[in-house]
Amino acid sequence: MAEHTVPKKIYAAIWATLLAMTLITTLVAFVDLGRFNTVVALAIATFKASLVVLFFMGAKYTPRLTRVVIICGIFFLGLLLAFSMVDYLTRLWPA
Amino acid sequence: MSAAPTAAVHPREHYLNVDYGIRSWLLTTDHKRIAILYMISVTVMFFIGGIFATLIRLELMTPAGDLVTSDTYNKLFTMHGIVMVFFFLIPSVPAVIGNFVLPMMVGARDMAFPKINLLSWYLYVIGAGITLYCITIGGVDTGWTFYTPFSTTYSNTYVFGSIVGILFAGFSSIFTGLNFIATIHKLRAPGLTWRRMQLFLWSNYATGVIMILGTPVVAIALILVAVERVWHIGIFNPALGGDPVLFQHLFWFYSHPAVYIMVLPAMGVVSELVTTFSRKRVFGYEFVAAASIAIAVFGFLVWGHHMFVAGISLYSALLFSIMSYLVAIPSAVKVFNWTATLYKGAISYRTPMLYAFGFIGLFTMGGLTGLFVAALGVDIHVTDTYFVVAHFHYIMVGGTVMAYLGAIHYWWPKMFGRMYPEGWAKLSAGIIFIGFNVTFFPQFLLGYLGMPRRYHAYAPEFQVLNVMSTAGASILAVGYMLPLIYLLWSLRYGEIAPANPWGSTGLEWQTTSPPPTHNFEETPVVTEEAYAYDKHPEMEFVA
Amino acid sequence: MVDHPAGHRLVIFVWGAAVYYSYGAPPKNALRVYGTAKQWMWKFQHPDGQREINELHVPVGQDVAVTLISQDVIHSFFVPAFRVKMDVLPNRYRTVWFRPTRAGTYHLFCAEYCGTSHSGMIGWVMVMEPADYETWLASGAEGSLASSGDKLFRHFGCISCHRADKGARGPDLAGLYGKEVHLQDGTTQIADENYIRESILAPKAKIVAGWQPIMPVFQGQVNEDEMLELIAYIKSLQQNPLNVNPNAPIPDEEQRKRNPQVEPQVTRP
Amino acid sequence: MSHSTEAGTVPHPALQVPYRDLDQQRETATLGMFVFLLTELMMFGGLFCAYLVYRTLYFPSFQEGSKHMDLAIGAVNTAVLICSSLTMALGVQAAQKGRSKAIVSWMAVTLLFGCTFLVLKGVEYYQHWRAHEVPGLGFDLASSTAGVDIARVQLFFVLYFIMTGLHALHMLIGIGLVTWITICAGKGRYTEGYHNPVENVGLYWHFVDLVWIYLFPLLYLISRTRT
Repeated sequence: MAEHTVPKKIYAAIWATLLAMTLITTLVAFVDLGRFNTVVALAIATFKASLVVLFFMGAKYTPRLTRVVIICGIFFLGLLLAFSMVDYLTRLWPA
Repeated sequence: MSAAPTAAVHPREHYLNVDYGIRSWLLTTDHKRIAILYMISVTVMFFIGGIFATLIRLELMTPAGDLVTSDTYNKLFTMHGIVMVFFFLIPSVPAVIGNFVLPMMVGARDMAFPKINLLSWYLYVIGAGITLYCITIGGVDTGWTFYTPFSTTYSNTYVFGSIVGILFAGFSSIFTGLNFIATIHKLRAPGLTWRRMQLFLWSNYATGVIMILGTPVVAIALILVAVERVWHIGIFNPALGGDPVLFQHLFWFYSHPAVYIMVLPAMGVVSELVTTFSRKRVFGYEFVAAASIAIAVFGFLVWGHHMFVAGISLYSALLFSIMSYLVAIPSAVKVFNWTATLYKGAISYRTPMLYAFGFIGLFTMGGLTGLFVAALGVDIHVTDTYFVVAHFHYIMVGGTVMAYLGAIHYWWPKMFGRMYPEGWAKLSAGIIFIGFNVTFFPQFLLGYLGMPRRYHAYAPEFQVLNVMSTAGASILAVGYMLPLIYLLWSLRYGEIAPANPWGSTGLEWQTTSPPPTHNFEETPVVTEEAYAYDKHPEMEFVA
Repeated sequence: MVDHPAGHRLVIFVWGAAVYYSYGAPPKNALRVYGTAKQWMWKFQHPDGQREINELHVPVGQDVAVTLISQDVIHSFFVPAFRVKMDVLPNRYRTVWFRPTRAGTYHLFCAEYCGTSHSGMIGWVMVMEPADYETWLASGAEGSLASSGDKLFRHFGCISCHRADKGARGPDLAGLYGKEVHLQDGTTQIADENYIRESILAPKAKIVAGWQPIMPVFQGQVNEDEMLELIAYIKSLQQNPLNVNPNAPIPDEEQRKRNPQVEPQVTRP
Repeated sequence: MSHSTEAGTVPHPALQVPYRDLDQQRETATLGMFVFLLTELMMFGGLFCAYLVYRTLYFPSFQEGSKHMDLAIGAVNTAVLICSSLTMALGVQAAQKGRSKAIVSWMAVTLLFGCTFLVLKGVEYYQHWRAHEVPGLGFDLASSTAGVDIARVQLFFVLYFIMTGLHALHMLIGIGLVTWITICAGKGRYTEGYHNPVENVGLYWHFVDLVWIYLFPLLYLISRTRT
């Protein structure tokens, strides 16, 4: 079959990393980094998410087209967030 | 359904007479039958929306609100908006023409997901049913835009029901888009590379992308409004610190790309009509194809131009305004290329071509007035007035509806194997063109003079232009009734159509009319670019 | 560059942006008028007390800045003759300004759909010669905005905490309007109408550095007209600092809780 | 609400009408699934946009709201979902090898994890209800820390219940789908050649886990250090 079957070891490794990451992000939340808390939490979440997408959802092995679909999703979601925030962040700027 | 044409030209079996009975229609997975089901339901909704429009125009003949109460009037324009936008303009060209023609243009036997295609029609019918039920038992008066806090707290009409109906139509639209993208990507005939695809496929591909990316955001926005109505607690409630402008951001993030869902397929139709009826290759194929994709992408950058006076910050208004000028460029590219295609073409003035001319003229006026409202300074004055109403009616009625009628006439022989009566068709096209302009051009003037939108009673000095607009509306109504009559008439008495009456190089014309259930006897192989009329002098008019 | 189609668009964009830029910044010395929009009428209050419904008297040739808020849904202040339009929001003040150049009466429309009598929510802007405007001003005044604001300031018990002497439990409000306020989380903010309104309705959200978050919440107890009067009073404290007897009674938290919250009474199907 | 091409009653190989061969059908089904997940991403995206806007405007109140979250259940739930993703991935792998028995057992474990997640979620909601933290059902919190306004904390809870509620709804749909393919696998419907319904349900499940991976830090972990 055309599919690429991933060895079980990799799945187990990904699983372990994800659990470890969950533990880390929970512990880091108790360390006061000021504004950076959010950045760190989101960075860890994005790393975990990319692990799930690449390995568990198999985006790493699917044809290029599905990767374009994923990137499109991220781009347009980012667009919605960014352009809405442009409005809210610049409301208090003096005219 | 229609009696099988018994003339000698069609002895064999095709998708209409292969099976009879209600079950063969209601449980079909044949994209052509689903397209016909969509055509019937979309036409019904068009005339329901038209009734509301007629009542609105009748009310506006006099400055005082004397035909209906203001509550009824508010429901009329709301339901006119909801029915026309969600139940006619968005599904019309993609779901009717696209469903029928797209698989044939791609050279496939059917859509990628036939069962989901039928599910899409059922979702549309359920959505339409729920919305019509809400209309009959009381209607909804929030405007088709559902702005909060009026829609969440102060309106006491059937907002929840209408939202559920629209959500169903939204899912139907998502599944249509899903089918388009999967079909165009995966089911192209051998030899049909992206550069050889007809432009109708490019524009419907871009439409599918917008449907997929935009519809879910308005779905969640309307769900949030419904939640706030039911539990009286929600994220748009100013008392909790909620911001009504946030709803407008989420709503317009979809609703501006939605206007491109409405106009892009119509542009695809016009590309087909212009090339077929001027017997020429399209001018600048790559640019017109890329313009479709550019419209889909840029369409998501500009939604703030609906909110220039709504309370967004100065700097985001500047950003949305400059972006709105960017998004106008691909549309201009398309219009320039159409006119360049016409140049030195062997133009024949058949009805579909008349509608294509109508589209190019009126869509251009709509597009240029779009540049007016994109300018921040002008928009302060003209937004929420009849200038904006005229602007979007020029694009939606002058553009999409004209192209839809052109497409219906153009592919009518392919769908039913019958020709429409040319004389009547030209007459109704003329009536529609005149009626449209008499209806909506005065509204530009009204808007500039300062008549606000959605007004039940207006200042007396606006009456003359309003009476003109109502007169135009009655002409337009007559213009829209004619095709309904003579097209139904043509189903039984129309002249039998040959396989390729227009001598078009389109792949969908290379099979019989009406086509067999699996479209092509054997899967076609594409060997040359689209619209290669210079290579086919032997293909000329038959009809 | 300019003859290129994109160049034309750039020119139109810049021209439009310039107009929008000045639209967004009312001049400092403009004549201030306060207004509340509520379902289906406009209510205007002039600083020295005149109250008008669906009518707005302004002098010709002078900048007029109208600060507006809505008591229910979104409305929109639209005067076609002045080419000006601005949505009126329920959760914050927005100021629109214009300079009428010719005397006369001009249409005032509501341009954002707001319910049953959206088309009835109309009025007139009366632009008068300066002389007529002065006589009109003198006729209608019952008591300046600030004076009725003063009465409210005592009625709601603000005076018990916000006092000039050192025993006060709230920051001194004299000279607050327009000043930069240093908040507890280190940020600074200019005390404009929106800041004062938020500090009354949601006081604990922004606490001035060095003060305790003990101010009771007034959300639902101060309506928009009273809010405008309170703000006018606080602005009037620039000139005369607070004169008050220090032993006024201090209403505590429970007394605040007893009076019922005002909720919008709306029937639903 | 199944949206992948389910195995029709067409005799094996389950080749659908428009396709030349099973490979083309499988690729198209996977593409269709990813595009559908794109719509789910944009729907949750609308909620994340509202969350991002209000969190920026009212950060202290959101911080206060986040303190009322039960971190233990949240972390355990995250771990439960990650384990369910692992078992789902192994189930899909078993389907690729055509081993029906293995599919059924892995999917059963996945169902177990899924139900555990929902039970824990229910417990959490019950705790919030007892603590009067559910907006609309007797919401009554008090706080005297500077910068925290109770109405805006209520707004945080409204967003919390809408986001986790919509996620839980998608979990329910996921559990329904997994049950359905477990039954079909039990009947030996899936072979090495034809198993894309299993893959598609797997993709859907991983997506729902993905959403929770972002919900957990955003709702539960807003810097818990400030006293």
